[in-house]
Amino acid sequence: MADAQGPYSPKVMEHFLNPKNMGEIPDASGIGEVGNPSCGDVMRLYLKINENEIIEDAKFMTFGCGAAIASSSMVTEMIKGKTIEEALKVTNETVAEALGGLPPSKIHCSVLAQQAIEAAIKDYREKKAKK
Amino acid sequence: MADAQGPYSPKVMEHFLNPKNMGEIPDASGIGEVGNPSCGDVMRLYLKINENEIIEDAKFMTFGCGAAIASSSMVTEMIKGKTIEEALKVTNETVAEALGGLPPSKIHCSVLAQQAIEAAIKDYREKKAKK
Amino acid sequence: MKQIFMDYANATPCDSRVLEAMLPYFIEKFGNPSSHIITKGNEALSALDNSRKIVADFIGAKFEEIIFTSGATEANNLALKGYAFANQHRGKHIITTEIEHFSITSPLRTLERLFGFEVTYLPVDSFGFVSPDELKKSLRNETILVSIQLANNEIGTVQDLKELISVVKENSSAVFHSDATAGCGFIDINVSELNIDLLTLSPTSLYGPKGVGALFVKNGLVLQPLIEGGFQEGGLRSGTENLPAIVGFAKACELGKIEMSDRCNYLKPLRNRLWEGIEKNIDFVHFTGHPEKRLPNNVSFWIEFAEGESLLLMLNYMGVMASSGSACSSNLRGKSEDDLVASPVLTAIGVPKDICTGSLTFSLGMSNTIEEIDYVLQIFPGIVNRLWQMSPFYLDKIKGHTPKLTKVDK
Amino acid sequence: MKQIFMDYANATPCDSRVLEAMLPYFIEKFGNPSSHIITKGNEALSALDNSRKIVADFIGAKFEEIIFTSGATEANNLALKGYAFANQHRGKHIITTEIEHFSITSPLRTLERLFGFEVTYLPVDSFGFVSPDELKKSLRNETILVSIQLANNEIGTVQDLKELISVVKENSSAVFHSDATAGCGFIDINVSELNIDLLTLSPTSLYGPKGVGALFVKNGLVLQPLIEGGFQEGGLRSGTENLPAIVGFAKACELGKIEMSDRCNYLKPLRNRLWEGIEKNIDFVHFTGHPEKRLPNNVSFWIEFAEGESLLLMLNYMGVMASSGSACSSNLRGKSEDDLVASPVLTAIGVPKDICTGSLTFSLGMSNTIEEIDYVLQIFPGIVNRLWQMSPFYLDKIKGHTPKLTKVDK
Ligand SMILES: Cc1ncc(COP(=O)(O)O)c(C=O)c1O
Ligand SMILES: Cc1ncc(COP(=O)(O)O)c(C=O)c1O
Repeated sequence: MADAQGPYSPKVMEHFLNPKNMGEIPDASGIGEVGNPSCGDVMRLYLKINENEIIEDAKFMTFGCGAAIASSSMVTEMIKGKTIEEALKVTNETVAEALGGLPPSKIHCSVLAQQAIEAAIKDYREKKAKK
Repeated sequence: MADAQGPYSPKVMEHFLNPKNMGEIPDASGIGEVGNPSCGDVMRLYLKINENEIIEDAKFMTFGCGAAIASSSMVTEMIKGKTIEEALKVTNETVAEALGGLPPSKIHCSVLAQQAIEAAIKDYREKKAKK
Repeated sequence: MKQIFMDYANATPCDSRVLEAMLPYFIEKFGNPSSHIITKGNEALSALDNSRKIVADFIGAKFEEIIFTSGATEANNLALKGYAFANQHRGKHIITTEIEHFSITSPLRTLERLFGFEVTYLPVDSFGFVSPDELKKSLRNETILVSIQLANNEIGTVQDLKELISVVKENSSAVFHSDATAGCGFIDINVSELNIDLLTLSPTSLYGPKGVGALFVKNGLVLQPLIEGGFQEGGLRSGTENLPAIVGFAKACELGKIEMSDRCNYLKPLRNRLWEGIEKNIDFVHFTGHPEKRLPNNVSFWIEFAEGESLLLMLNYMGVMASSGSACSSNLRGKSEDDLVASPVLTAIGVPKDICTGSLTFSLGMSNTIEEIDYVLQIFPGIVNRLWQMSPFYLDKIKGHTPKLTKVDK
Repeated sequence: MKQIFMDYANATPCDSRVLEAMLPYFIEKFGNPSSHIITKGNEALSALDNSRKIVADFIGAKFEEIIFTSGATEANNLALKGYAFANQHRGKHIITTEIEHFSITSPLRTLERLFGFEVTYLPVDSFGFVSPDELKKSLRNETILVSIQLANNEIGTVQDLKELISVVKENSSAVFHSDATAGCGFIDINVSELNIDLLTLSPTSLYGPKGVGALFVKNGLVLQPLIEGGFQEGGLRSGTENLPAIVGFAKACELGKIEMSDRCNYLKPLRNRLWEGIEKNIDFVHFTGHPEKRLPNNVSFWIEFAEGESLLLMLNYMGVMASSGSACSSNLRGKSEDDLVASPVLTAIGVPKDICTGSLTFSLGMSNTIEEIDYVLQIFPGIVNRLWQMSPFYLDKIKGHTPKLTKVDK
């Protein structure tokens, strides 16, 4: 059923219209880029991770729909200040929930957010291993 | 297309609401009864024919729809005063035309009228032959 | 002359409250529910959702179980062809009755003629009831669907659906559809109590608008859509939604739910007065349908020696509008005599086939009054008598018989 | 905030004169045309006949060649499935294009999947034109039907139907159907000049009501009805007629006929102003459809590095309503991601498939003004830029590239 606000919850609209942590981190510790081949959405997540494996900063660049942008914004907010172990526990459900729910056809956007964390942390670990 | 008056022309309605020559002729020279098995209409035509084979009087009894009753009324008017040869020239088209037209699905009612004339004249001729 | 409308089974005006609810959706709230990313579309989708909820509540269904269509005819076609096409691998036998509306029997004939289905048309008794025993006997392994109406719009008989459905459920895996078009304004329907699978709803008997209807499709049933395109109505019925009509339908359900018993209580005494008046004053009348288990607004009968269309024309001339199931009064817009089709309902309940019956149905509505009933009772005997006086059958019959007619006009 | 509606391709308000024409048919003139023996029914039939005549005149058809349906989607389904089912003995091959509306392609997919038909989907060039040569080559002995739209609602391109029809007529015995939904408010149609067999009409682009459409069926063609029952519409489409909507449709045709050129003359300069403004002020824009042979109210394009749904949401937030063919903006009511379907039109005209395109369509209507166009031109560059600033693709691309953007909000 439609919300009075449109297809999206007020929270989604808030994050879509005023996304948090949008942009690059030039010296990121890890970068994850994930995409949805069926609709072309791409989410790029930059993480700044300190020596205690705490995520000091997170930023995103996203090409995609309202839900994808809002999920990106939300996920950066959710993982900032967390350890990478904690961050890896953020699931698509918790992202969607934090956004006040997503339409069924847009659940994949929150999945993308979860995958972006995983990819960025994987990248961080690989980079670290190489050092 | 519908007439402003309903499915029937004003002439049909006139003859339906105030049929001419309705009733029996007890000493009819010929009686024709024809019917339409598909819808049950029955038209009974009574003719009073004089020695010059002129139809002096015509009456009808009809069970049927508005078109059947109007056709009955119209046909009695059309054949009164005519010779039987002239009456036999009355066709369903002339009856329908005199009524200002009939809906396509009701053309069979004017056919019934034509058949009733034929049947009544046949009956008259058979009765005469028997005498 | 005063116009007295007693053909509510075939046409109802919109309740003014229904029209009022619809009005904003023509000009102001004209959005397309599918474009609900934008404000106008979202406003439209909210109204659509809200309407669906109200119609679902009306019959105790779930929100997503209501599929809006363009009317009862489409809903019936979707139920029958849609279910048959999608489930033919399970069997190709369908059961219905001899007294269904053409919007049931015509699609079934097409399924038989073009798509290899077999259909059993159950006979009914003289009241129009389907026998649970006959129904049980006709069920086969290949029976996938049973369709039996809730109420008959012509003779008024209301089936005992609950019993018929349990016969089907206990003895087969067939699904049950009912055309509730003629009944849903008068009879409280609860789909879960009935345990029914498919149900056709129409706003007609609820003073709702034309151009809309609904099919209840129980969750989990698979149907092949008839009208495909833009994925509306869960993909079961595409095409931009007729939102003003849907909103009006919902309003009609909302009002109908509240006022149903009041409406029945108003209509029943009127109907009884008409029935009793005709019974008392006119000879050779045969009432049709069950006297108790019938629609509260329906008086139906046939009269010997008088043809239905003629009765209608004369009544109409006197300002009274009713309907008839006679062949002669059917489908006058047809291209030829072959297009005239007598109502099969009368034949099914045993009205002699060989005479073109003088069947009449008076279906009352909330605008009718006692005065109107009395006016009909005053003029009707004269009309009947006038036709009798023209009828060769009557002439033959009454030699020696004094008819009961008490009043004769002119 | 002012609401600026520029999605007239998907929803139009009723013209107030159309609504006015409809109003008497809800309550006062509520009769059923099939009951035309009685006064109320006859009044309804007269209105129905009169409406049919007006709609027939609108496209130069004969009275009896107009079949009213519940909308364009139903008319398209009736044309395709109805003709296919009734004529399959002559062959089971159908030709259409890659840029048809879902109400054409969905029923055709069903004919392929369930009923053994074969369908050729003709490609189009980068403007969206069907090639007469390709059409000719695709005709076979078994081809019974060709369906090609008049105009595309998304990219605005108007086909040269006359040429395409003569290719079909000269080289085959197939009949020709066209979905004129998106064009009939702007393009004068004459079915006998076109020599067309089946044509779908919709009141949408004519400021007519929802819930009604029409199929022109040339005299002599045989169709299997989809919705069967009470023999309405010459047996081709049963169900009590939606008379208020039909009367409104006719009124919309009547007004459309008179005002069509004025409307086009009003809309074209607005459209050009919007087009030119976007062209001048925004980089990475690719206009779609043919620049000349297009609907007078349509501006369509796609923008690199910005996704359609996001564009729509931001525009809507700023009070401007448009539409997009992007997958992400489609069918948001679907049950899962799989229900999101990108418009096949963009792929057909060669828009790269691997990026989720930022397609947008502005479709203008008679309520739009120069001021509204200018407001859109004022806010749109900023919106685009905002999305670009979020896009990783844009980031990668612009290293070293200075975009043409002239204005940026905040
Ligand atoms: C029992 C029944 N079913 C279906 C219908 C068809 O309704 P509609 O013509 O509104 O589609 C009718 C119409 O009178 C009816 O009486
Ligand atoms: C070209 C075209 N054909 C058909 C349709 C279907 O129209 P409706 O949804 O009114 O049935 C549309 C709707 O946008 C269309 O644009």
